[in-house]
Amino acid sequence: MTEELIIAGFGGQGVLSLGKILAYSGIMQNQEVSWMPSYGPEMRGGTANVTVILSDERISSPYLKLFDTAIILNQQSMDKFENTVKPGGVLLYDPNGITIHPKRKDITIYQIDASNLASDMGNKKVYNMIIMGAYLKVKPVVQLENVTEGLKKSLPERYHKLIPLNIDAIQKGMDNILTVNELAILS
Amino acid sequence: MTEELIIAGFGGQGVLSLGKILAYSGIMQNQEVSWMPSYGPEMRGGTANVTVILSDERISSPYLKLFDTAIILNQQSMDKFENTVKPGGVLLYDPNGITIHPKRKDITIYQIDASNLASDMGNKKVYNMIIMGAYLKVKPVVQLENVTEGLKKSLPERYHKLIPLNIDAIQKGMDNILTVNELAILS
Amino acid sequence: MKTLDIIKPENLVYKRTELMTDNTLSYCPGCGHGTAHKLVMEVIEEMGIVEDTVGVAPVGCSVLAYEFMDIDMQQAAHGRAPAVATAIARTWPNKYVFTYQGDGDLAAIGTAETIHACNRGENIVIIFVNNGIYGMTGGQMAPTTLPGMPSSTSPYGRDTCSTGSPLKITELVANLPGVYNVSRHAVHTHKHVRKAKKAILKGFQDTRLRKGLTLIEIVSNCNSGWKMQPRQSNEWMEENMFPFYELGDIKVDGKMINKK
Amino acid sequence: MKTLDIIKPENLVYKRTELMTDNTLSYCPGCGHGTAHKLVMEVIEEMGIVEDTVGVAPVGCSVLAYEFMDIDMQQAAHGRAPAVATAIARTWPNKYVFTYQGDGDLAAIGTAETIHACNRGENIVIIFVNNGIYGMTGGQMAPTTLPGMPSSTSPYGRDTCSTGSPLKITELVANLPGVYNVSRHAVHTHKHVRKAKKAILKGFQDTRLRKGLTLIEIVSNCNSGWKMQPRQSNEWMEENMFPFYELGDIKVDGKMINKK
Amino acid sequence: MAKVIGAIVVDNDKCKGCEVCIPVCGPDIIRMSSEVNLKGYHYAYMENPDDCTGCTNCGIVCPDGAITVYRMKVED
Amino acid sequence: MAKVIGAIVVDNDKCKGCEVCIPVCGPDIIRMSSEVNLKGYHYAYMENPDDCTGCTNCGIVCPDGAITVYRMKVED
Amino acid sequence: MAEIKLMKGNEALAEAAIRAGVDAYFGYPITPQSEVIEYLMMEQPEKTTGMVVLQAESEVAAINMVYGAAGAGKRVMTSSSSPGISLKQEGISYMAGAELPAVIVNVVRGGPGLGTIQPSQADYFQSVKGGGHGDYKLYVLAPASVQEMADHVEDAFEMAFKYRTPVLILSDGVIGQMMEKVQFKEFKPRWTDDEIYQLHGNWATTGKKKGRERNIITSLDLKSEKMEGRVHRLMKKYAQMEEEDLRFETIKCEDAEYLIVAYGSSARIAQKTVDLARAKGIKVGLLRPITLFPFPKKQLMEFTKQVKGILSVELSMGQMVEDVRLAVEHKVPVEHFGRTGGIIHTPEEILDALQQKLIKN
Amino acid sequence: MAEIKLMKGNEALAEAAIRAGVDAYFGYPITPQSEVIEYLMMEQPEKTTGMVVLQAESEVAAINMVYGAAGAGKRVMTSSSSPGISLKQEGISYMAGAELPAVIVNVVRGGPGLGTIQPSQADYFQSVKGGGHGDYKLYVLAPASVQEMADHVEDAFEMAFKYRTPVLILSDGVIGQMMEKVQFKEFKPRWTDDEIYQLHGNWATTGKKKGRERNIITSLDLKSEKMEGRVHRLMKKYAQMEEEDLRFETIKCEDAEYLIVAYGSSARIAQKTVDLARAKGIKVGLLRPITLFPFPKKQLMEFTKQVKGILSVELSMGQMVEDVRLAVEHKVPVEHFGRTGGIIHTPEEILDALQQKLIKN
Ligand SMILES: Cc1ncc(C[n+]2csc(CCOP(=O)(O)OP(=O)(O)O)c2C)c(N)n1
Ligand SMILES: Cc1ncc(C[n+]2csc(CCOP(=O)(O)OP(=O)(O)O)c2C)c(N)n1
Ligand code: SF4
Ligand code: SF4
Ligand code: SF4
Ligand code: SF4
Ligand code: SF4
Ligand code: SF4
Ligand SMILES: [Mg+2]
Ligand SMILES: [Mg+2]
Repeated sequence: MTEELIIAGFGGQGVLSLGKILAYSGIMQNQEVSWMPSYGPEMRGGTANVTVILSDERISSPYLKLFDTAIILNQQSMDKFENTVKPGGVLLYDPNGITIHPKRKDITIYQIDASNLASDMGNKKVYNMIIMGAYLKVKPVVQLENVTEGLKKSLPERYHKLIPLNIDAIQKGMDNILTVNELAILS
Repeated sequence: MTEELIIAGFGGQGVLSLGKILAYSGIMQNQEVSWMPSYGPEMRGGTANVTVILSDERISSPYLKLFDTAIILNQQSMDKFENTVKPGGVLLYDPNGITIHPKRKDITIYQIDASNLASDMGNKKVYNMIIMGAYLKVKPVVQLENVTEGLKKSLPERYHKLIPLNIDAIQKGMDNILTVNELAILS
Repeated sequence: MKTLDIIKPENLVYKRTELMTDNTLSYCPGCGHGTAHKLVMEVIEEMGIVEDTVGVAPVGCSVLAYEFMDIDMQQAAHGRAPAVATAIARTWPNKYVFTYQGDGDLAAIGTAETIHACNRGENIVIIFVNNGIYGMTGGQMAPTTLPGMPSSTSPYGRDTCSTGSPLKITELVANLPGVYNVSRHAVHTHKHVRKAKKAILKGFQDTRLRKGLTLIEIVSNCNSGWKMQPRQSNEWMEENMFPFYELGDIKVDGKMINKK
Repeated sequence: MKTLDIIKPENLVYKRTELMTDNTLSYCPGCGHGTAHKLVMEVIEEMGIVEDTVGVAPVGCSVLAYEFMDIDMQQAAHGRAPAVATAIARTWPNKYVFTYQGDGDLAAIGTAETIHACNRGENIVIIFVNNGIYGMTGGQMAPTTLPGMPSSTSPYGRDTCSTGSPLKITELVANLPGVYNVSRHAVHTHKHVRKAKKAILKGFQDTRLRKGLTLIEIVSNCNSGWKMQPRQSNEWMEENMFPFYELGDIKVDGKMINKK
Repeated sequence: MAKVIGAIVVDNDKCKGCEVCIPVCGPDIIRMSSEVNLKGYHYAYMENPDDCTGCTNCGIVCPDGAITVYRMKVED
Repeated sequence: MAKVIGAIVVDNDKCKGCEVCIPVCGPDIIRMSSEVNLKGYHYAYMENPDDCTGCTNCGIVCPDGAITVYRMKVED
Repeated sequence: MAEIKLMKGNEALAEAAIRAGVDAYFGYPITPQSEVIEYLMMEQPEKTTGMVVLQAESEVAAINMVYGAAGAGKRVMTSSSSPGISLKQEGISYMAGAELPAVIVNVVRGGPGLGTIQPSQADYFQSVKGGGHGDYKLYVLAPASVQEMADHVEDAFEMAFKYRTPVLILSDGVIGQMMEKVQFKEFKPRWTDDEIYQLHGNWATTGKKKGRERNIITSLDLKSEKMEGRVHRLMKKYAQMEEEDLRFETIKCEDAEYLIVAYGSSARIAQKTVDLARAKGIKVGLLRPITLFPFPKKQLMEFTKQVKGILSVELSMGQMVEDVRLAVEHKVPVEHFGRTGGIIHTPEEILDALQQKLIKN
Repeated sequence: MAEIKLMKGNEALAEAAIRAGVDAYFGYPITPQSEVIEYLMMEQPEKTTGMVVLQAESEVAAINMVYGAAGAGKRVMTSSSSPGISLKQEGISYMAGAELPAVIVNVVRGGPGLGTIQPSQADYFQSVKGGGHGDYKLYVLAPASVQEMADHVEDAFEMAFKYRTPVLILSDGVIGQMMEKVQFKEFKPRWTDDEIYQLHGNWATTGKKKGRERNIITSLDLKSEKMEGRVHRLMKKYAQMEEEDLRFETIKCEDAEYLIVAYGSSARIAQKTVDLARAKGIKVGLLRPITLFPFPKKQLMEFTKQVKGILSVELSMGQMVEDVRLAVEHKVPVEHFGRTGGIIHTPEEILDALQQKLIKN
């Protein structure tokens, strides 16, 4: 199994840490992982993205142009990454702030209204965990217990008490994902 | 005609300017010339030397290991340069302060007691012109009128009034050179 | 009266100077760099000297100043803006030359260039934006970082025993005879902005008179580096930066201002 | 009494310290570098700290100091001795570390390293030999060259309009809180030598107490660069250098000395 | 007696929602929108337009030059 | 009364003839040789050895460390 | 077995430095490597191992601090990125001349000039030919994974002290910024003072102990004869490095008809190209130099008996390709492919280039 | 005809700068090139042509002053020697990146490190491969006489402005310190302000005139696509230089069976070797690259049809020899001979080496 994933959005949306938790979860189930962020000053109030690879084999290139899955959290990222999903792949996005919705027919497209779900939960910080849940629903690349372990590894000790909340958020994401465009034949 | 010459002594003895005046004199008679000094901090209170080449042809290497003539003005320079005179060549030296006199038999050796002659003339600055005179006596590579021209070129205007004194010193040098070891056959 | 009735060209009393380009500033929300940019451009516009002005941008958050200031500009290597400006001012003696530098740029790597341009009394204006941190590279400690202040290279607060006290390079260079005007300002309120602008104006006017070097420090915020919201950062700045970096004139017309 | 009767080991009252090697000094006749070398070595000998002392030589006439001082030494890149010393002192906190630098080295190319080592208050001693010129390279102008003073790059005398005023870097760094002792001396007469030695001794003693940085400026001659005979140069120094570079304590035990 | 009234125009897309303009406004006129602009920022707007004096404070301090200020005299 | 008398030894080959030792000698004892040493310098010597007090001034200021100073007390 | 961590290359390098018993780090922030000093400041090794971590006022100061600590017998390192490394060239040349052991890390970004902060390998020439002045070389390690970012620290210090020479770890923005699994070796204590006196007391400036000559650290020899001797001594070391400490890796080379030569991040990407090519039936192998100096010259020459052509793949306009050409003495065609300015080539692009430049021709 | 003068290479360069209408010189003293700034300070061109001459606080400041003046459309130059040039590498890389025309002179001394002040050619790699970071090259002129020290100044500025690129004059202690005859060209006035507006108003920061866009001098492109474009633009220039502005000289090559390749002072010395060899009946010719980049690659390849072997003679442990090898594609044996550390090889030594390495083998 190899999953090549890009997560892209605003700096403050927890894009990088979502990727990191995923990668740690992969490690927990003995996979090879790589996590390659975009970096630099364009991150300042701008966009951030990270390429995550989970694989059962040694990972060669950590840097990719095409992805199995794209998680897209703002319009700029939609503009940039819609076309990088491999035919037959998955695009998951938060419709909030998206003005031009994805149009591709050769991929499966899902929505997760994570912004509002996070508001509902009364904690903006779980935003990225809701996304994680939606993602795992359609791409169960890591098991939930490994995510818990991954969270433990990537969060400082003093935040461990928040892990149940995060798991709730993941559940919320799993429960609320919406299929926009089911790929019929191609995959 | 090509003359390859080294002049070596203490920093204060006018070694470099003697070389420069010779080179300028060469230019006055349409020769090719080069003047290559030793340089750097070892000059500080130490020795100075300059390689001068006068030639009717384009000069290739300005830097030499062997010379037609060596003019040697202190013991350190004697130690360093006695053996760089080509067989059949000329070594001219000021015996003042020389403790180990040159021993070579395959070259012609001259002395010029320029230190004392300069004292006699009451002007230490003409020291190097006395040397020049002695040198030109045995190696008339440049004509005296070209030396006068050379002096004009190399001295700032305000010192031009001193040219006659310098010519006198050259004469003094010509008149007082002593042959130490005349080369019999070799040359 | 309806708002729409007021919004007419003849009632216009403030808008962004035309010497600021239309490009979106690359700065974080509320960052003083933007305000400081505007001030310099307003002075140049008001003096009508755009045709004879050359700016020098540093390496720091304001590295892209040339994208925002609609004037001829050079982007200098990190810390070397005063050397770059020196050369422009000397080879074009009738131009107005200024540098725009951060505190890492001016007071760390550029210390020698700063001190010697000041000492030679180059006929330039230095705009020195001191936010007590390396903003651009992610909030590392600068020579100007306050004691105990956390940064990404002093995560437990600046330890002056090991890293020394914050360097008041502005006071340091004020002592040099070549330096003509030195003052320290802020740009987070309209009152501060107005004072700062006056000082900048005087600096450029003194350039015209070939009086020598004017250095204007602007104590500013770095929300990202300080990890604060903009308004909070401005309050923190007033409470913590201003007591250490006292605002006001330090040297005027070549004379040190005596403070009690 | 005959001279020969006096010259007996038991009557010996002064000889070159054993910490000076037997190598012939590379300095010009009468150059103060030699005397300054002796002083530092005498202090180290008297304190008995040679096993724990590391010196840092500059680029300048004293680049070869390690040939003359019989102690462990490093030769630093031009101007960087304070950085080199910083690292030695930090990684060997119980050693005595000093730099020996000229004015071109310390006050021109090394300005940033000087200021920041001072500002951090590194636990080192800086011996700063100010002869107002670049001796080593043939007498070029230094930041410390006096107004009107000729040099090979200011052959008609230093023009302060174009090159600025002589930089009193010693006074400049004295203001930094990290700096513990600062004083200015000379070594051309026995009286001056004795005072200078006392200051150097105190510097090394304060290193032992981990008090921070001591900077000792020695105003000295450069016969070659000034194109004077040694005695003449010392007179010229008294007449011209001393009025500008005032001798005496500037900061002692962390406190600025008030001069009227 | 003559009275001065003012108004501001915020360039919503330039505004970065930093709120630096709020504390300098004497009459406390400015608030942040609940919507976000293209860049994801809540932008400033006149909550109490009638009290604006056109003093320009807000414009002067806006780092992003997002505010234009108008002012006119009206008879009371 | 006890009197102090002194003497200096100059290392002729180390001396560079700078004359810096001359002005610091109160009794004006030092002069320069007419000969030069190996390096071409006139070197210092005691011209009036009897007046030397062994004060060490000359040794202290000699940049080249060429002077060694001796001193002893003698009864007057 | 040691715990598996997920870390950035820069962080792994910093952690490895603490564990390798490094005595001091001096550096100045610059993207994309500021995590090195940030990690160290966060970990505060000063309180555990006693390692000194200091943010210098500039790269010039930092490299000269490295000079000082190295000259005093300590394990010392610095890191920077391209423009900062250029500023360090004088200091690096001094260290090579003075024969000082130390580790310098360059996490390369795109140049020339301020360029871009994105990854690049365009500092190859500077690294292996000598960006500073004079006749010298650095031992150059090129990590291609986060694990190697960690492992190379100890390797680098071993070489630095074996040869008394500065060692360069030539990384890039990809390797520095990416996170991967990494496992660390056991903690290695810092040398005690006594160990340093014993190990390095014959050359380092640790204070002149009774019974030994003074130690001098210098790169100066005013006498040319001595200076030439110094340079010859350096050259002998470099020859020994070629003999004893060359490192490289071959991947799927056994039956290769075409060879890709690539190091660092390019090697990672090219590895995927190898798979893509083989999927298409083109037998491609990868030779990854782990040391850039010494360079696997003989090994490349060996391959000329086997392969039809060689493609040098680098994130530059063609630098290592010269060394490849010099190595194979024109026995097989050697071509270059690379992107520059911070653009990272894709495995597909590389395959296209290989086909166009070596096969279709 | 112009007057014949006797001058040092350094002085001739300085005088030529005044006469070439150079606007500014910024430098810092270092042996063996301090005569450049000393001559300028003595001549006071500020009072005649208006040329600015300033002693900077360091080489780093000097190169950045050059950046500033060049970016403002002025003819500007600096000079230094090896350690100082290493310090300038960041600035040089910036200038290449920002496409600034200026002239940098390196009067090379022996390295690495502080080394020696005696002549050397061991900065070849630094000069032609890029001592700074990133993908760039300099146009490099190598004068071999005092006359060329003078002539190359104007040539260098011509190239600098033709290509908007920094140009390096790579000299050495021999050429800088020796005196020879020299004749100068006519004075060329400095550009007036109006001329600069006309010639360079489309890119230089001369103040934004009405009706034009602002001019920006920068080497930064945060967007990698733009940065790659910038580098490609540079590479196009370098290709054009190879086409249009390659310079070299051949001496006694018509019937040569062996070829010496040497530049600068080595070429002078090797010229004598040619004579010595021919006196012994060995037909040796000399190819002297005048530009080191671009390098006479094609010409060398041509010679492989004629000669039996090539000896690269340089005052280094072997640097240019790599370019010679790359050029001749291993068609004839290529050997290196050189001294280092400030030692200058003699014509006789070179002949010995030629015989041993190329003939006897
Ligand atoms: C030679 C060099 N060293 C380091 C850097 C990395 N760098 C870029 S900006 C910066 C610090 C900027 O801080 P400051 O000058 O305070 O400006 P601010 O961003 O805070 O406005 C550094 C260290 C660089 N680009 N070049
Ligand atoms: C990087 C570098 N720049 C310049 C030089 C040349 N240089 C050697 S010594 C020196 C000046 C020394 O002057 P100072 O520090 O005053 O010492 P002094 O010789 O006067 O004692 C210079 C510029 C150098 N060696 N290295
Ligand atoms: S990082 Fe700091 S200085 Fe830079 S733009 Fe953001 S707030 Fe301003
Ligand atoms: S040049 Fe000057 S500083 Fe150097 S040794 Fe001579 S007198 Fe002393
Ligand atoms: S112009 Fe003055 S009153 Fe009106 S909104 Fe702005 S700050 Fe408030
Ligand atoms: S100051 Fe400007 S950018 Fe900030 S909230 Fe107000 S209008 Fe928006
Ligand atoms: S010891 Fe004193 S009295 Fe004797 S010679 Fe020296 S200075 Fe003169
Ligand atoms: S001070 Fe020393 S070197 Fe100078 S003359 Fe006296 S003894 Fe000789
Ligand atoms: Mg800052
Ligand atoms: Mg000096």
